[in-house]
Amino acid sequence: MTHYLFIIIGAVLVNNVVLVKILGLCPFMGVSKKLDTAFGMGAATTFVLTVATGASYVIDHLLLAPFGLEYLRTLSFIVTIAAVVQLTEMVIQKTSPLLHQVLGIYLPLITTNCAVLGVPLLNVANKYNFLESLVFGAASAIGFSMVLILFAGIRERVDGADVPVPFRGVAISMVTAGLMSLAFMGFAGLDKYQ
Amino acid sequence: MDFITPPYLTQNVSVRRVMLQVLAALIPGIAAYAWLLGPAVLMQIAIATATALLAEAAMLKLQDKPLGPFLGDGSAIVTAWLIALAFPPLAPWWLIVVGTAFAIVVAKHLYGGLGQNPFNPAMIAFAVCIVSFPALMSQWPPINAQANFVDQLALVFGQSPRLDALSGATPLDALKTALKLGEGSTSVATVTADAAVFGRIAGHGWEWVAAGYLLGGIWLWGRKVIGWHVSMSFLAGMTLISGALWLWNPAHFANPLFHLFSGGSMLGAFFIVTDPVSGCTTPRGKLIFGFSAGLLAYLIRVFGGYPDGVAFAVLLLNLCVPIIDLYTQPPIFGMKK
Amino acid sequence: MLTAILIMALGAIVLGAALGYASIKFKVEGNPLVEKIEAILPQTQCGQCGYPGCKPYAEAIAEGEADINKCPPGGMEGVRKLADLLGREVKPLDAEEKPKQLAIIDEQLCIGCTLCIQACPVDAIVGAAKQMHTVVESLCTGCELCVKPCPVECIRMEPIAEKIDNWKWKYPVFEIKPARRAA
Amino acid sequence: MLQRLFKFKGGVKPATNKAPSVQAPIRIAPIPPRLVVPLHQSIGGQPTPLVEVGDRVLKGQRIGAADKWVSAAVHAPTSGTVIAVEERVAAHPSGLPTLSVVIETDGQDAWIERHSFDHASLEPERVREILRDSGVVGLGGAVFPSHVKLTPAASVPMDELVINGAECEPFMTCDDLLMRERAEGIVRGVAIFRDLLRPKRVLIGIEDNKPEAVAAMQAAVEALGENFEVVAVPTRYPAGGAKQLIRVLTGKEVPASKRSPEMGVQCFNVATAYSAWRAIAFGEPVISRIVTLTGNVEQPGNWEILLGTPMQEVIALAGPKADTNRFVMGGPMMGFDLPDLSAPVVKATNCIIAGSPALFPPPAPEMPCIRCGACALACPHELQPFELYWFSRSRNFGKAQEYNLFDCIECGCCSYVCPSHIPLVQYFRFAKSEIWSRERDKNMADAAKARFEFRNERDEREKAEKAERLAKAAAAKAAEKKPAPAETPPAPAEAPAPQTVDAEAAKKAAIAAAMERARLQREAAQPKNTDGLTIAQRKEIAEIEKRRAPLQAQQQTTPNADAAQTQNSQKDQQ
Repeated sequence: MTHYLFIIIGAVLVNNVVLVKILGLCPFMGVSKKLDTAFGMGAATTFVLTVATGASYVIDHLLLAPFGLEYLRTLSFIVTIAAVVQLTEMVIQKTSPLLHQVLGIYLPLITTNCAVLGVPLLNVANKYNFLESLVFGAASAIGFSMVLILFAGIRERVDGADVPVPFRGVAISMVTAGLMSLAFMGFAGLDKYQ
Repeated sequence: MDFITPPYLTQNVSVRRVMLQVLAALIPGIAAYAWLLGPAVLMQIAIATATALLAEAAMLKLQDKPLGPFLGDGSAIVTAWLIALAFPPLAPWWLIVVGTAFAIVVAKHLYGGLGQNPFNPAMIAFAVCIVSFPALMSQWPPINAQANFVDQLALVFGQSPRLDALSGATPLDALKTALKLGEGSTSVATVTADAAVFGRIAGHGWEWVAAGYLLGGIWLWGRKVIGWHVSMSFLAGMTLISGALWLWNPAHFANPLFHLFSGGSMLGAFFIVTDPVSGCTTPRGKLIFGFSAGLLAYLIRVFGGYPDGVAFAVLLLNLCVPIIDLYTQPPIFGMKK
Repeated sequence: MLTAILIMALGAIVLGAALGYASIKFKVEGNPLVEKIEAILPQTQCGQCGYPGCKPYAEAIAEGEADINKCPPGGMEGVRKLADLLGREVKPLDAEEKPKQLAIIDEQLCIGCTLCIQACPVDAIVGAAKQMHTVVESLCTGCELCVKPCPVECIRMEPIAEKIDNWKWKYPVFEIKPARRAA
Repeated sequence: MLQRLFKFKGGVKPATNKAPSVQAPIRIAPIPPRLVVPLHQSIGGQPTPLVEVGDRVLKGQRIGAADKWVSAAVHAPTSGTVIAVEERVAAHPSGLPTLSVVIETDGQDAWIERHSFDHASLEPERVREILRDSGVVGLGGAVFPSHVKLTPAASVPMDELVINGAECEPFMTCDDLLMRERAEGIVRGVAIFRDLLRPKRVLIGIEDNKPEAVAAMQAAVEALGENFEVVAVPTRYPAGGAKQLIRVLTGKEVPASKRSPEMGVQCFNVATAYSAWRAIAFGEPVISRIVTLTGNVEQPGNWEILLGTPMQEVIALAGPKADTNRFVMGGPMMGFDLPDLSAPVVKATNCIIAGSPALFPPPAPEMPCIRCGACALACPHELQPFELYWFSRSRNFGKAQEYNLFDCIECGCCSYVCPSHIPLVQYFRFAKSEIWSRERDKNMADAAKARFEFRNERDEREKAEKAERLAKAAAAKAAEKKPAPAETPPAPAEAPAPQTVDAEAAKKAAIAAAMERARLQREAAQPKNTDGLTIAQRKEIAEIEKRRAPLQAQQQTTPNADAAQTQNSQKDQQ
């Protein structure tokens, strides 16, 4: 049990995909202007990432490994993820047009969200089993959503600040992201304590 | 006729007065610090203050803002003093200059200056420096050796070999290292038995500095400059988790009193988490903010990789402030259940 | 090599089939976006955007054909709202921003030709042939469409005067920060 | 009887400065040579003028009739001659003009015939009508028509009637003096309100810094044998806000989204009760009010002043000192600078304060907000003013509304305590009026859209009908033409002439008929488009028609110069 706990703490806080691993910056900067969109994007990514880790584990172990085709891993993962994203997009468009509108171009962007490819590859590198992979994928996604939402909250507030003109917009957001990353360094070592 | 918008009457209060009271409340702690650990801290305060005012003036100039009211409001000086108190007193002069300048320029003025920074500037300075210069930020003067002022000045400004003179660590760090090296064979009791280092409660000398901060904090609270919510919940959070672990395994975890009076606990509780700009503003939000900060500070200082956790805990909670505030809005008049 | 090709082909077929099924099952009709865009537009129907009315412009925006900064009556405020809704970048307005206006017919000059009545998209001009026409102030949207058709140039646009009913409290301007940098 | 008091959160305690103006009794101001009576003196519709230039008016004569239910009549404050009905500068922070009746007084002060009523024998509806036509409005400063507030909610029983004599604004003492000197009239007025609303209890709340007023009211209540409770409430601004006083006396909190009768409580100012009694018992409409003149003046005090008296004459009564640099209407917390001293005293004028740099020092420069939360602690409506400020300042009005901007009563407590000296109330007023303006624009846009769509539909329909008509005409023509050759062969020589005449006549008739039909259609269609219009808009159109009538007549008598063009335009119109 503690093993899984450490995987979760590690993925959510200590090795946060965005702030420590610096993966998935594109939606992190793009969809964090408003809290509502951040919630939607977080939910969509969590779903996609969890499904993608599961699907890629299955593909890796049942399809690629038995035939010694590990060299096709990146390619097949990308294809799988793209399909999962497409499916998610269609479902969201049907069930929640508003969310679809809000997520707009960012939903297909999940396809190229490096976090979504990165996490399954990390799973393979860490030699996680199926359950561990799922936990790691979900925890990474929760970590992503969490910082996305916190970031959106701060951005909404900074939006009203008298930021010097050259730093308005993306520039100050980058600074904020950097300072967030600095704060997250405080977690360093927490997953190593035995 | 001057243009006045109603109300025509106002209370005689100002930002400047608030900041000056905060500075006054820091004095007992600083006095104890300088008395017990040498006067170098005064030097550091001077360096930090000068840097802060210069950086503030430069940033105001760049943005065409008037210098007078903003330099006079005292907020930059408060930041500077907190940085000086959080840094090791014998850190080289340039370290504190870098930290203070970063705090004022990046953490404060890039966000529009006074009142608009989402992060606590002093804690940003601390975090930046401890991440960038971990060795320098962990060298504290040996507690017993009362170095004279000239020696300390030489350390702050000179090139004298640092490591020989400064092998010390804070009691907090010393305990952590001892426990780690002991691999379970040592217990808290045996490590802290050395009263020369660990004093009666939480480190010889350090406990008096912390008591000074406590005194200043209570005075601030009495003057209604700070509320009780954040400070008390911060201390409560720290007490609760340290108490629980201490009761569970007293050999491995120090008692709550040790944690409350060591490191940046007291400074943090009364002068850092109470920063209104980067903190929560709703009553419930303040409780959550303080409690979580206390909890996190303990977790990071005991389980994490840094000697103290207050700075990171405060920064992490700063991140959460907009969300906490959003979900803890108090009910308004006529909308209560 | 062959297995690799086969397996990839198999994957492609399975995923393709799933996507194909989903595209039929979750098909979405219409575009709810148009209504939202139209709600932001000022409904002056002035055609200054190059489209024959607010709705066609809204449709064009939703389709991605038109830019969001083509609506002068909506002003920068409108551009900002559209940018917010659509997640696009705010652009400066593609025209000069004017205060809200009102058409006024000079009753001495009007010859009663009814051309302006036909031009008015919101029936805000009353009058009949050979009789002098007048603008119903509270219905006029200030679209300027009636100005050009008038053969005797008796219609002029005037900014709406400030009255106690529409008077607004001003932004407090006596901040110590200089206002000129406000973007 | 011991009354349990409740508390409201927040509030401030500024120095009251009431002592100077309570030394002298209420004095009657002289009749000025000219009165400027604005028609719009209450919340609601603007009354329509009933007099024209040159009319002689008597004291108490109605000069403006209530426009609709939420509106109140306006009366001539004294006898004289109407010399103008025009736009005059109003007692409003904007300094903009409003439609006013200017009366040259004749000094006779001759009353119009007055009728007293016995409200107990009248239908409640009739009593409310009398109050409306007597111009009785809330004299605490909000000037909401009182008769509207005197209708109990259908479903909620009326528990308490709260009478507001708190007068929490510093400097102001007009209600204090009124209660000291005319307590009996107030109590009788309260009795009228009581009879209309039938509450279980009547509570008269007076701040405890006015012991004389409390004693006087208590004595009056006892003398008249009423069972009203006179309660001294703790002095804390804004205890005199209607919602705060209701809270203190009954424990009920009326949110911004509800009206107080829905919670079984209603609140009136003491001066309103007094004026209602004068209206019912003596037939005297509201033509004067008590105004506190105080601040930087030689002779502070309270005066009964005719409505419409220009401010400069009012101020002269008190004698402003030399260093006076401003005149504030209302109290120092919620009042505003009078933009122009020719503005008249109106029903909302409860106090005029002469200000000097010593009395109201210019504010310290505005510093950024440090989110200290002092404003949130002071806010009697428990809002988060610093958040409202943050969003109002950056013009993020949607967010400001999410933080309940419209629950703000603009009491000024937040600005009073702000260590950064931010004019918070000003920001909130700015945000509120921007939001209102946007709402107006939005409503206009919606109306414009509806009218545009209607017009398009009509155009389509007319086009379709025209096409149909043309098709029919063509078919008819074809039908006509076909049999014609069959019949005419015997007389090919003479036939063509009459036939062409016939055809031409038929064509003309067809065109005339079509035009007639089109006209009918137009007439049928046009009124529909005026259906959705407000009364005001219809009135506007009617006025335009009226203005056009003489011109039209003129046009009809003079021979039309350009018949061809008219014809063309008429065709175009179809």
